[in-house]
Amino acid sequence: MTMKFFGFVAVVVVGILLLAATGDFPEWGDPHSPASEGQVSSFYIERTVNETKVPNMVTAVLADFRGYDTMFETVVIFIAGIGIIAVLRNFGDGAAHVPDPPEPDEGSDLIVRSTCRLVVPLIQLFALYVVAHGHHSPGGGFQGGVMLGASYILLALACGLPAAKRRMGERKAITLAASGIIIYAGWGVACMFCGGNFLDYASLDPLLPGDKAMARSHSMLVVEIGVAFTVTAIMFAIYSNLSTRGRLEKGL
Amino acid sequence: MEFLAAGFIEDHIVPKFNYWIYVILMMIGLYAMITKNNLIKKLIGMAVFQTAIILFYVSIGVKEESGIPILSHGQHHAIVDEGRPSEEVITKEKFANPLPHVLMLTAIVVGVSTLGLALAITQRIYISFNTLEEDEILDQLRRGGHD
Amino acid sequence: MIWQFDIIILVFMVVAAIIALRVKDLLGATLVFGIYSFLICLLWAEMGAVDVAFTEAAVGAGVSTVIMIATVFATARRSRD
Amino acid sequence: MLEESYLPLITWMVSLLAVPAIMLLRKNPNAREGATFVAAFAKFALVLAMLPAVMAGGVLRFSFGEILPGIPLEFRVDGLGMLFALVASSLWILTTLYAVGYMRGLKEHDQTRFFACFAVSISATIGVAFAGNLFTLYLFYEMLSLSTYPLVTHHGDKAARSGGRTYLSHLLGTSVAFVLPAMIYCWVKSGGDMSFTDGGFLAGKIGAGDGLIVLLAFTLGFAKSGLMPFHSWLPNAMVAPTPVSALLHAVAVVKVGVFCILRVFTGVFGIDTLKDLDITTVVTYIAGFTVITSSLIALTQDNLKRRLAFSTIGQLAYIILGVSFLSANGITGSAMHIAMHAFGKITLFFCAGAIFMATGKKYVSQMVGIGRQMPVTMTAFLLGSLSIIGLPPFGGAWSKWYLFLGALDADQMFMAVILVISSLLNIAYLLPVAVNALFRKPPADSEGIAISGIREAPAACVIPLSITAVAGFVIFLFPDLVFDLAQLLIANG
Amino acid sequence: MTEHYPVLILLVPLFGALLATLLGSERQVACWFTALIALGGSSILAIGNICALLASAEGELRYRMGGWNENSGYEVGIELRIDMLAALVVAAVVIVGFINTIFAKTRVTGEMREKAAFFYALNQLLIVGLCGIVMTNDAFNLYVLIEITSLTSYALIAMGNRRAALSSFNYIIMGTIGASFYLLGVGYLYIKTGTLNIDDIHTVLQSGNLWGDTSITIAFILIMLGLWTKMALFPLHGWLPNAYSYAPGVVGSFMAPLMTKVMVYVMLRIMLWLFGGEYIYSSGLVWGELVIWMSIIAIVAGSFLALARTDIKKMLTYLIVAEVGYMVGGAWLANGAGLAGSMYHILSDAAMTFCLFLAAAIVILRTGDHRLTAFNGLFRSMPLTMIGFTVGGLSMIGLPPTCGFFSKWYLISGGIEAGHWSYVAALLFSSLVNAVIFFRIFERAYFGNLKGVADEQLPDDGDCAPLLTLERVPFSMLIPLFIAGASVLLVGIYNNTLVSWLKAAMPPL
Repeated sequence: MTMKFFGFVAVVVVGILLLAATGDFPEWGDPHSPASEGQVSSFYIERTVNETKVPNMVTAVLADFRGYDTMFETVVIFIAGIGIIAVLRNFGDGAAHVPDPPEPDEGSDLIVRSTCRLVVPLIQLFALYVVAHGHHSPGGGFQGGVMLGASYILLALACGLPAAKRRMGERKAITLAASGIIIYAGWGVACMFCGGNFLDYASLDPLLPGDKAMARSHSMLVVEIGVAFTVTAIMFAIYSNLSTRGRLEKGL
Repeated sequence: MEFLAAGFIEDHIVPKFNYWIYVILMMIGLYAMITKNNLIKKLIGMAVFQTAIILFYVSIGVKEESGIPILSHGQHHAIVDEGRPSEEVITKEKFANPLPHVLMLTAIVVGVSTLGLALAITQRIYISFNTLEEDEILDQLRRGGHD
Repeated sequence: MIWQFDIIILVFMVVAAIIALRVKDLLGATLVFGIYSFLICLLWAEMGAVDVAFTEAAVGAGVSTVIMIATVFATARRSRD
Repeated sequence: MLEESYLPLITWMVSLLAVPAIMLLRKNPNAREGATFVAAFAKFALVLAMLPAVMAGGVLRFSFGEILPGIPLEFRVDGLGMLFALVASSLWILTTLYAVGYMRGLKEHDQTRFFACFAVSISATIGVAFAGNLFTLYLFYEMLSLSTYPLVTHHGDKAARSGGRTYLSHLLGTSVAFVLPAMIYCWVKSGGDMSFTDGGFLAGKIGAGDGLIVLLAFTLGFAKSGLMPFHSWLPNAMVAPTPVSALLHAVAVVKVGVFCILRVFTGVFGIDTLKDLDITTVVTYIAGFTVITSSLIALTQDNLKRRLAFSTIGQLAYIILGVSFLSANGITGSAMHIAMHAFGKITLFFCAGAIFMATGKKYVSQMVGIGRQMPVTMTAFLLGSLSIIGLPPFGGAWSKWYLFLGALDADQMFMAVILVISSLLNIAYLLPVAVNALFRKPPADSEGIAISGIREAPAACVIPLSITAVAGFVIFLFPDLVFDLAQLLIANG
Repeated sequence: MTEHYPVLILLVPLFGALLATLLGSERQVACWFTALIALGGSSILAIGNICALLASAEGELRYRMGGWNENSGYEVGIELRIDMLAALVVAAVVIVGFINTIFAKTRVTGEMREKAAFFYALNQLLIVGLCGIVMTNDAFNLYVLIEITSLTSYALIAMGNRRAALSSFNYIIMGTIGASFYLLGVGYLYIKTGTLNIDDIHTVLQSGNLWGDTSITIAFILIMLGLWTKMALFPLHGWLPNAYSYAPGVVGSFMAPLMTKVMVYVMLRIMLWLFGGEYIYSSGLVWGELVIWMSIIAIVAGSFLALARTDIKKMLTYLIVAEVGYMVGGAWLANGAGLAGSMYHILSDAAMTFCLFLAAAIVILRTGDHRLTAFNGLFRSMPLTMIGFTVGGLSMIGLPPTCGFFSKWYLISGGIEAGHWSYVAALLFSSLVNAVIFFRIFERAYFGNLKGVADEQLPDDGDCAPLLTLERVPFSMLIPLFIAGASVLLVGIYNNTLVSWLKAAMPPL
């Protein structure tokens, strides 16, 4: 009870503090607030397309201007994945390495299974489109990767975890996740070899078709693919561990 | 009357409404994190807490009469292919500020990673204590005689 | 941005958050939290943050709800608060 | 006058180098003690080697380089330091000889550890004697506290532990709580220079108010000097083996305490500054109080070593008293008393240990008539007592005389009276021991004392104590060396 | 090549971590070797980085990610900024990580068999995150990296026993609150200034003279609250002791020295470079006092709580709480000596905490007892380990020539200059309490009977007790301990050089 009371007091105090701050914020949606007027945001809006030839500013800023952030963001996901395995995974005397029995659980009933067999490929196709088309439309590595992962999760829900694991085993998942980051960071290192700074895609100009801006555009696609790899694998790994208390045997 | 009400709302409520709501949501989440006894509830509170901050950031990026921060095909074509200088094609009032969006993409991902890890640890706790209520766990530990 | 939508969705969000935290059944709470995520997703779209909305839809409403449900199934479903 | 030299470093290092040798030779006691002796003699020889230069008024300097901004870790050998180093290194030889006899006689355990810590502590003492600035002084002061802890608690029984606890808690506690902040305050005030210069590095940089606080912090903080109220570690440390008590209470530890205070008076503040600020009266009164009180307590003690301990407290208070007069004679007296008291008191402790070894007796009341069994020892005890009391023809007379003059110069009549009274008290608590032992029959019921026949302690113990006893007499005849070194201090300070 | 050092320091362990996961736990030794090579390499790079910095004229290195914008006045990309302070802290981080990896070899096989690969990966990723935090010059990037370190530490701690899982959960709650407050504060700054680069925020705040705004003040409060939660300043320290003491031994031994110190570094960075001394210390007059009092309370409370503990690691963790108080107080004293003191204390405290935790880990491992009774008679049975522990302990007490003495020296002189006698008194008090704590232990170790060995069974003359036969500790554990102990002394002896470098890095107050 006292805990509740102190919690309430603390919350009220902080709340008043924050509400006090809202007083001198610029109005919501004010186009002339420093954040919107600021050189940085105007630079992004006006110059992005010249610098990178990418119409979707968010993708450009995400994958190029703040690509360093995004790399670590991918690392965060990776950490979450291997962290969950490290914490929860329970290798019952090496049971992880023995091949799973053919059909320990057959998942749900026939209709669901066949429907999902029908749907999953479409989802994956659309996910790939999202990854590839992130330059011109909403989407990109994360969204696409999550959708790819979700397709495997759907498979696991409908046809049972083993069915999904046959397509995306644990080992494979970890490898995929790691290779995703390797693609991302490796691409950045490649830029260093071509004489630029880390992640300076423009310096890859000689290797890629088109001018510097196009080099940036292409590189963004590469790193988005890397992100997609990691996200796909980790999302499924997270689900498969959490749904089985880390035993990876019988799912939901 | 409605017009008056509408006008009143538009003039006095709207400009700060998002900021108020984000504070409220944040406090809801914080209160849950501090005082809830069930671990899953704590985590839901945590998620609410984080989305509140995301709401704040996205609200920064909004501009009246602005669209999504993606060039239309025409604009893109005009600049890239016809090589017209971007300043005359793009009026920056027409585009929402992309930076907060980018930041929030990162924040969302961080949030889900934290949530996943926390859920895994919750399951660890459940496996060893067979309950999710904090007080019961502490009771078990006291009886277990840990200091 | 249309401020009417904005206000309505925000109010709903607050309501959803409170419900999610008050429901005793954890599965119910998780589902309400899913609804909350969808509301946010709508809100982002309404504010012109399409990428954020997309991500929220996939990550927040999709994956995090699923893993929460998975956890609830793997652990206890009832909660005392 | 300031000349760079490696001699101070080597002198300091000698006994440290002895430590690994002692460790390695732990299987072979003779070789081990041999190493100790070699180190002891080498150290004494090196100190003597430096003597002429210092007597000529020079200062030998060695610097390890700057440790803190503006503060090098450096040795400076001047008159006061040389005086102290002479006393310490010469007495170390005798103490080692005595210790060998004592430890073997009683078949003590862990002798290797004992001699190793012994060597470290003597090297720390030399470090204090040669310290060129306040930081170096503090460094070796702490080093000494730590290295003597294993010696004090050598027996490892309950009493030893509690004694050791009191020892460390007093010495470390006071030094951290008082000396450290005072030292840093000086550093801040003096703008980063802390080397003991003539006339003190704080001269003209500090006011009366904070000056008084800093002075008190130093005087009480260097609790090794046994000044009340932080004296209680000294009697409690008596649980140590007697050679340790001898070294602690006659030579190393307590003398380091008073030496530090002398340094503070002369090197940190400078006598003239103190005169201008006129803040030493408090110290004078604390010291005077300590002199009287400790003597009175000593009267009541039946355990010989405890009685000697309280006598030590009183004698140290003399030294602080003398310097607090701020008069040339007073300071000379203090400096000389360091040496004189050292010889006298070490004799007494050696005797106490010898008695304990020969008869196993600790209490004064048991020692009636013991002189017939151990005439040499008790004679030495008598001489030592006379020297401590300050009766001619013994060294103590000189220093007490100068202290008395110092009190008169500072026209502190009251303190002069106190000096006289306390000398009388010294007579009261020291002389009876020797007299009863020598000139009275042992009571019939006293077991353990041979009525007839002589059973002295082993020669290794008797020789050193006779030497020190005679030395007390010799110094009376030839006090020039001590006197001149003390005069150097006046000349510079 | 030299200009790439900063980013390489990060990338080498990053790839090392990925390689470790790819190798998998079956090839444990290979994983260990990978971690060793990676962290060793980045240690060398970090030292090279210091040299490069000493060579450079303007005393700081900047590295722009993606090569954006060398010309115009504002940063659109993310840049790294390394001054001497940052370079030193980075070096400390990677070197501690490297040494701890040597230490970990034998323990990992014992504590986490199938998960070795993940341990080594997370271990290196934590180092990556810490280095990134120290070097980045972008407020939001700082948040991402803080989250990286937090996530890795949650996972690493939860790898321990069941208590560990629970304390890790509490850590998640507190850590998320802290990080989110920081993120919110950055948001406030962004809404007022429109940029995220730390230096640019500072210039905008100055040019626009935004100091007065409530939102800036509240942003400052929020950021400080967040960081204090992460660094466990006293009232917000609840999560730390359990988390660090129940974590697996190898984890605690390098998380305890690094995490809180790096957070203190971040606080200094925000205070001096983002807001700037003129703001902190002018408007801070009122609540600068407040913070110093908070730190005093932290020091006193931490010392007392440590005194009350019978569990070795718990005691050490509460000592960390007190040490955090030292640094926060020193940072708010508003004078050069205090700042230098708290900067220097970051390094020295890292050294001595590392030394103590390594020794404690060895003792607990060998005696199988996690209470202070474990130390009984260890000077006889494990002299080498006890030498290491003694050095660390003396440094905690603050005896020369260990580094603890010198950091106390600078902090106290700062307190004296600022006239904060209460702070000085708190420092002295805590060193007295530490003296009690550690000499209690030394006494046990010096006199106490060995577990199960009565006095008479011991060789009567300890001289003949062969020194090393009793000490059955693998060298892969003793060597790290000795390196740590040596570093305690070296950091102390070279304090003059270090402090002069740090003073050079300090912005004018």
